[in-house]
Amino acid sequence: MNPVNYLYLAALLFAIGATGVLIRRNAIVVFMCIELMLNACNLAFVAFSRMHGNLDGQIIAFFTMVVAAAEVVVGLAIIVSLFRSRHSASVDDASLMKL
Amino acid sequence: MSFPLLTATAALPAVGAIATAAVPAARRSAAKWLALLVSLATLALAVTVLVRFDPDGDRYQLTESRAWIAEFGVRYELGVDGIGVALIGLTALLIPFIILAGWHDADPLETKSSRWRPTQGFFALILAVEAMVIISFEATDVFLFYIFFEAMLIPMYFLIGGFGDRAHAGSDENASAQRSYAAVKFLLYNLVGGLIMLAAVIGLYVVAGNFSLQEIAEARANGTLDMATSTERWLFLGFFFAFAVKAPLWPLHTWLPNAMGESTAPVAVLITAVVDKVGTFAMLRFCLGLFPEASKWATPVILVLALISIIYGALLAVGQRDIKRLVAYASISHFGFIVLGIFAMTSQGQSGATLYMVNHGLSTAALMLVAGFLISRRGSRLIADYGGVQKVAPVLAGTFLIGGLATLSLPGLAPFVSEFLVLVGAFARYPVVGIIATLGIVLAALYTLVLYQRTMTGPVKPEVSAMPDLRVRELVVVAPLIALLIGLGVYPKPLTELVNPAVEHTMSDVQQKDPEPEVEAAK
Amino acid sequence: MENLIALLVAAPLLGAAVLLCGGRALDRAGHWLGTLLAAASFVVAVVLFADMLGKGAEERTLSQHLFSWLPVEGFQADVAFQLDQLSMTFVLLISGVGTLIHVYSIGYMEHDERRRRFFGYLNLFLAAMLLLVLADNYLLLYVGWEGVGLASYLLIGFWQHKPSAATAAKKAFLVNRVGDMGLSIAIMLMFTTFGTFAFGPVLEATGETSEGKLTAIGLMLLLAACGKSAQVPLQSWLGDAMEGPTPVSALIHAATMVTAGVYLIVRSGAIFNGAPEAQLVVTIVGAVTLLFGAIVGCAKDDIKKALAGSTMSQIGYMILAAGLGPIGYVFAIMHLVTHGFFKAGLFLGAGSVMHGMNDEVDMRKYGGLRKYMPVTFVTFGLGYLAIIGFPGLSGFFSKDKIIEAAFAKGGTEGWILGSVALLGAAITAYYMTRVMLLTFFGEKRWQPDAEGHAPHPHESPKTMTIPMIVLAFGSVFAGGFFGIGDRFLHWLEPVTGHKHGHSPLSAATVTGATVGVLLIGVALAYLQYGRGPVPVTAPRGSLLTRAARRDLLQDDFNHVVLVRGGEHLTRSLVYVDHTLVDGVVNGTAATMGGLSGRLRKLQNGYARSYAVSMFGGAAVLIAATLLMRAV
Amino acid sequence: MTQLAAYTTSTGEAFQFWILGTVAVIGALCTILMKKAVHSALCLAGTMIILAVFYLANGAYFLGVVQIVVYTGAIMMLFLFVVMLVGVTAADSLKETIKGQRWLALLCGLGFAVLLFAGIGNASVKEFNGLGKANAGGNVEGLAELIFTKYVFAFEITGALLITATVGAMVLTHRERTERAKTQRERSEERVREGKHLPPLPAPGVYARHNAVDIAGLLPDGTPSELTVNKTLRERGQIRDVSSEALDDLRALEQRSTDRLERPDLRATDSGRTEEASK
Repeated sequence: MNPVNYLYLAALLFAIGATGVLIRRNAIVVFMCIELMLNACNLAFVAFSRMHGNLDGQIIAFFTMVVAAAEVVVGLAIIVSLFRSRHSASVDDASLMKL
Repeated sequence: MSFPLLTATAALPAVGAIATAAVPAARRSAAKWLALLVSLATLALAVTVLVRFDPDGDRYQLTESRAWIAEFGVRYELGVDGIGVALIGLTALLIPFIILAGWHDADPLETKSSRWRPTQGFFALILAVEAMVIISFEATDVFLFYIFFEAMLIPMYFLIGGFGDRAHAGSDENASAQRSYAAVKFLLYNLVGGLIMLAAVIGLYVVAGNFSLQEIAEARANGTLDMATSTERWLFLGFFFAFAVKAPLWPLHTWLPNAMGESTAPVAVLITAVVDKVGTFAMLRFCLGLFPEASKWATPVILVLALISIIYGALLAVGQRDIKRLVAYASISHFGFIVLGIFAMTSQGQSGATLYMVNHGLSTAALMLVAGFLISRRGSRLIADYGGVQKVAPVLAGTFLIGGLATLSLPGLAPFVSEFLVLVGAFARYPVVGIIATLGIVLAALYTLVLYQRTMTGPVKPEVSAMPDLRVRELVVVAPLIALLIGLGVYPKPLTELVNPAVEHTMSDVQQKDPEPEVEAAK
Repeated sequence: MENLIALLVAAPLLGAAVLLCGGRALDRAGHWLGTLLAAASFVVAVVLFADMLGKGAEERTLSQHLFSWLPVEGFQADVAFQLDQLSMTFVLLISGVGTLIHVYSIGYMEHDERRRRFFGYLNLFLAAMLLLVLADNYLLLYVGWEGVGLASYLLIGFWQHKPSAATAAKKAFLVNRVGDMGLSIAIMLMFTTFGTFAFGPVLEATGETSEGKLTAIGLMLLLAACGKSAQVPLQSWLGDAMEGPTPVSALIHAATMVTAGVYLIVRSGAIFNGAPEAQLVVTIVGAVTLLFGAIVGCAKDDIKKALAGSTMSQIGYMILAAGLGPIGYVFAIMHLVTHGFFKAGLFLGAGSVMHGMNDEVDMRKYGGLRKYMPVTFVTFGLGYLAIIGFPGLSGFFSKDKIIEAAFAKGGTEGWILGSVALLGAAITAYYMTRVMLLTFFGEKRWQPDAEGHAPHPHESPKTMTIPMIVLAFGSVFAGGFFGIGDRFLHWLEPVTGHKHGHSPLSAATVTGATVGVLLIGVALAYLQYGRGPVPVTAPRGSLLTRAARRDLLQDDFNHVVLVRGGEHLTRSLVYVDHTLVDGVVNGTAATMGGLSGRLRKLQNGYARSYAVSMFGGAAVLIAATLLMRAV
Repeated sequence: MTQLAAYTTSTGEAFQFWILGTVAVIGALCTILMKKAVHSALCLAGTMIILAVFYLANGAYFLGVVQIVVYTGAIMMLFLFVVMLVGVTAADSLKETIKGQRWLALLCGLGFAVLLFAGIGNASVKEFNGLGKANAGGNVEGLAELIFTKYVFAFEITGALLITATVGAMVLTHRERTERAKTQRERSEERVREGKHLPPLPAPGVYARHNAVDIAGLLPDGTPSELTVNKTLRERGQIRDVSSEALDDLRALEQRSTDRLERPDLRATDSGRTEEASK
């Protein structure tokens, strides 16, 4: 098997995650889908690291994880506070952008 | 470098506009006087330009040139030829009259508390328009011209939309709806024209590599800049479209009657006598100067459009019920003559067109301002609401008649000279066009005299029976205009001498020679 | 001497400027100032005339160059005057008759509060008319041409409070503008053909161009002449122009302005000589008008309109003569001058009658006035005898020559034109006798008007009668003075040229025939109006009479075709402008509005929806990048 | 230990890839398709663990462990915690409310996948160097060396980022009580003013056989009243309806008493009468 298949897998996971972001209304699930996309990227980075024979890809994946952790913390906090004020975790309820 | 006279002429009203706008809300009359003084000072500068300009000297004089946006080859280049000088003079001359005529037009209504400063705004906007118009006449850099050609729309938009004519037939709400319709229509028409021109300006830069009118014209003349025929034609059309909207040429004219009808009489004069002149001026300077071949290519179509404008505008003027709209359609007819003169490509036609721009400014100003005085007395724009004014206000009627006679190009008044030159110029090259255009003079008599008859003669209507005659301020506005109309009609030589060399340059731009008279050609 | 020429124009122009711009302060003396300046112009004219008489025939042309008016590349228009015998004749007539009518107006307009302005307009007219005949080029002539049109407009509409007067003034100006169009096209044609439009060079160079060009120029000049001189088909304004004060009708619409067309044709003789077809058209126009005017004159009950028909007809004679070429030019001008005397006299007489009759114009309400107004009766009577061509009086000499010349044209044309001219003479005799009989003879037929004011016919004041007497003298003796010994012919010949035609009929035969038809016309009128009482209300009349009362239906034609048609055209164009031209733009705007309304729905405010667009956009960008790399 | 050779992998790794890869994709699909957020979270956790295995297989030992410990262990727990806090809402419904959104989303997702596949297929990724050399001194040591030398600046910044995130989360979720708590009297007055529901909410299970919190109280006519159940439970749909059971019980009781009192069967007579009528 060619290790390039990892990249295909990463691409597939990324696309699934993206679709999930678009079709789910529960903000928490949307967040999970974002995590899925980040993980797909990480997989790609790790595969690239193996491809190039150096560890830079892994470093980037590591940073991604850190950033993802920070993002999850803030994001979930936002969801919680939104839920508190609106009693809903649906992304469609936050449609103030509409005229 | 010597004193930048041209910059000063344009900058003075601009500074004046800011100063006028900054006058405190309570000191309304101070703003008026300030605006008047600034406009008079600008007139003095314009006269200086006129004196310093040597008709037989270089083509562009009093030139100024500074780097501006070096990355795109945009320069701050000013220079005037005879045509520009004449039109700067016209602009600087008319603005004081416009300010004086509109002295009370922007006084806040007593019933409404004014949170803003309409009076200051009104006069500041007029000065701003003056500054932009003057710099448009001076710019020899295409990009510089374009910027002010477009920027002019902003103050004009507010002048039309913000300071409507208080005389109207319908309710307040209806009037303000009509007014904003007119203002938006004005803006959109000119904006569309301007955007198409912008594309052409960019195209010109791509082709020529800089924006300098002189450099491009020179390069075209000595063959270093070769433009593909189709490119030249597209660029020409882009420029011409914008100018035809501004001018306005049929069928792009419908914004003018709305704009002139809804705005106050002085603003209407500003539109038709000053701002629109930039369009015809630019046709002469940019269309013919930059794209001589394409101009010749487009001539047949443009002449037909001009003819339609002449006849159509006059016929529609006959059918109008509103005094100001009538004048607007008459102006459309006159702009047809100007375009006809420009594209007849004869010296007589182009000299005539240039004189026509000046004379039309004066005659329309006279007619429209007197009409404005009339309308302000009765509070209605409808012709049918008047009758017998001659009996109660003979001086008003007399000046109105002279304005009307100037509009119908009576010999002895200035517009005749230019109209006849245009007709001769057109006839020399295209006899049929000349003859059809001559029909316009009959129609002009028709709409003018019908207007005069219906408003001024006949039994005195009860509503006008107490109408006061012209006041001193109004006489001060009208009398010099009439004096100029007669003076330039009897002795137009100074003006023609100013314009002739410039016209010769334009003629050589398009590499056209006047058709020889038959008899001399035979010899 | 030639520096005096400008003074001719300047004096009345100054008067006009002062009187029109000056305020009420001039109200009391204004009319005297106006008259004085008109007289000054006449005095200058006489001085110049005397000077001219002292020179040989070839040196009599004077010219004065004032300034270069309109110098444009290849186009030179100067303000310059040329005074030759032809202009001199006109100058004397204009300033002379003009001065007399100024004097007359002092009395006639005595009770009008706007008399100062009236005199200003009269002075303006004199200036413009003198400019017209003194100009040394067609463009300056055009200035005078329109100037007299303006003065005519102002004077016809002088009583502006009357809607009929205002309408008549507008109509006069408009119809004249149609003619002016012809003049301006003629000037343009001259410019493209000869490169100039000054009389001298143009008239000298006529031989160097084609006959077609000359015919075109000639026809355009004829159109101009038709407008100004009220010739068919542009004659309709003259009858209405009688709305103006009577001195105006006398001066402008009888003696001077309406004859400008004749001047134009005679002045452009060289052009017409080279264009026989144009000449033919000129004679046809003249002949048709002379009958047209005469027929209209027979049917009108309004004294001034009857005289207006007569004017039209008489100018028809002049145009006919001018169209005959060198054989007729001199006689056209001669008739013009004599006509100037007797028609002005007749109009002033009519004005005097109206003055005494509370401004009543209907001849059927006159009758027997000779007892009340003896001076008016005598002067009017002399004018009457002159116009019908009573042997020995002015009209006889000039009209007779024209009829003779018409026959001398030769061929069928000559016979037709001559017969028409003779017929016209008969009708002239008929309608003028009718006017005379209705006004001064028979029973008195006036009645109190609705308010009970019965007219008290009385003789007019001295200021009015004196000019009438002077003009009556002219009507009696001018013809003889000019005609006997061909004095006028020798005077004008150097300018217009002259050729003796070979008439198929001898001069005596023509004279005999003229006198014969004259007697027939007078007799017919006497049979109809002289023997029995005249009904105060006009009988219904025959079809022709009714048509003639309505100016032979020409006005109705104009009304239906031009006015109504024009109204429909403008109204539909206003509609088209609003719906079509504006509609396309507004429609585009509405479409754009609708489209953006639809597009706005895409902006539904849901973050997910925007995310789809972002994601889709990113996909498209990546696809584009890939494709670019693949290509 | 995996070979980590170029071009191709060992059969073992291939086997592992195909099995676990399939599972991972199914997990990802379940994440976005499961109706309840808890199920989604669990599926995601599964996918992440499989990814951790793949990291290990690719020679990223440190990351693999971190993935399990930090990601699956901590972050996913955080998710579950929030799911518990927030509860279940109508947002969980998979029914689409925006017209065309689902199709567009699917189209975009599919298109994007195709694009990425095409991109990867086009890229020259045939050559795999393997991490043998890089991991020679130990994976963790190698990473540490890079982090503290080449990426030290970025690393420091992540520290700042984490602190900021922590503070941010606290700021966002912390709610300072700025106003005085309402007294009982004020609350009752408020209720009266609103006029919607004057008395306190009814307790669950009243008139019912059960009195558990998830069972709606019954109204006198035997129908359940949703008011009696906690809002969160209501939204999650976790209400047990006992009304039919209660009615059945009632009927059974009546039957029994009928049997005991030997009354004629009401229902039977009723039906008998109708049968007669229809004959």
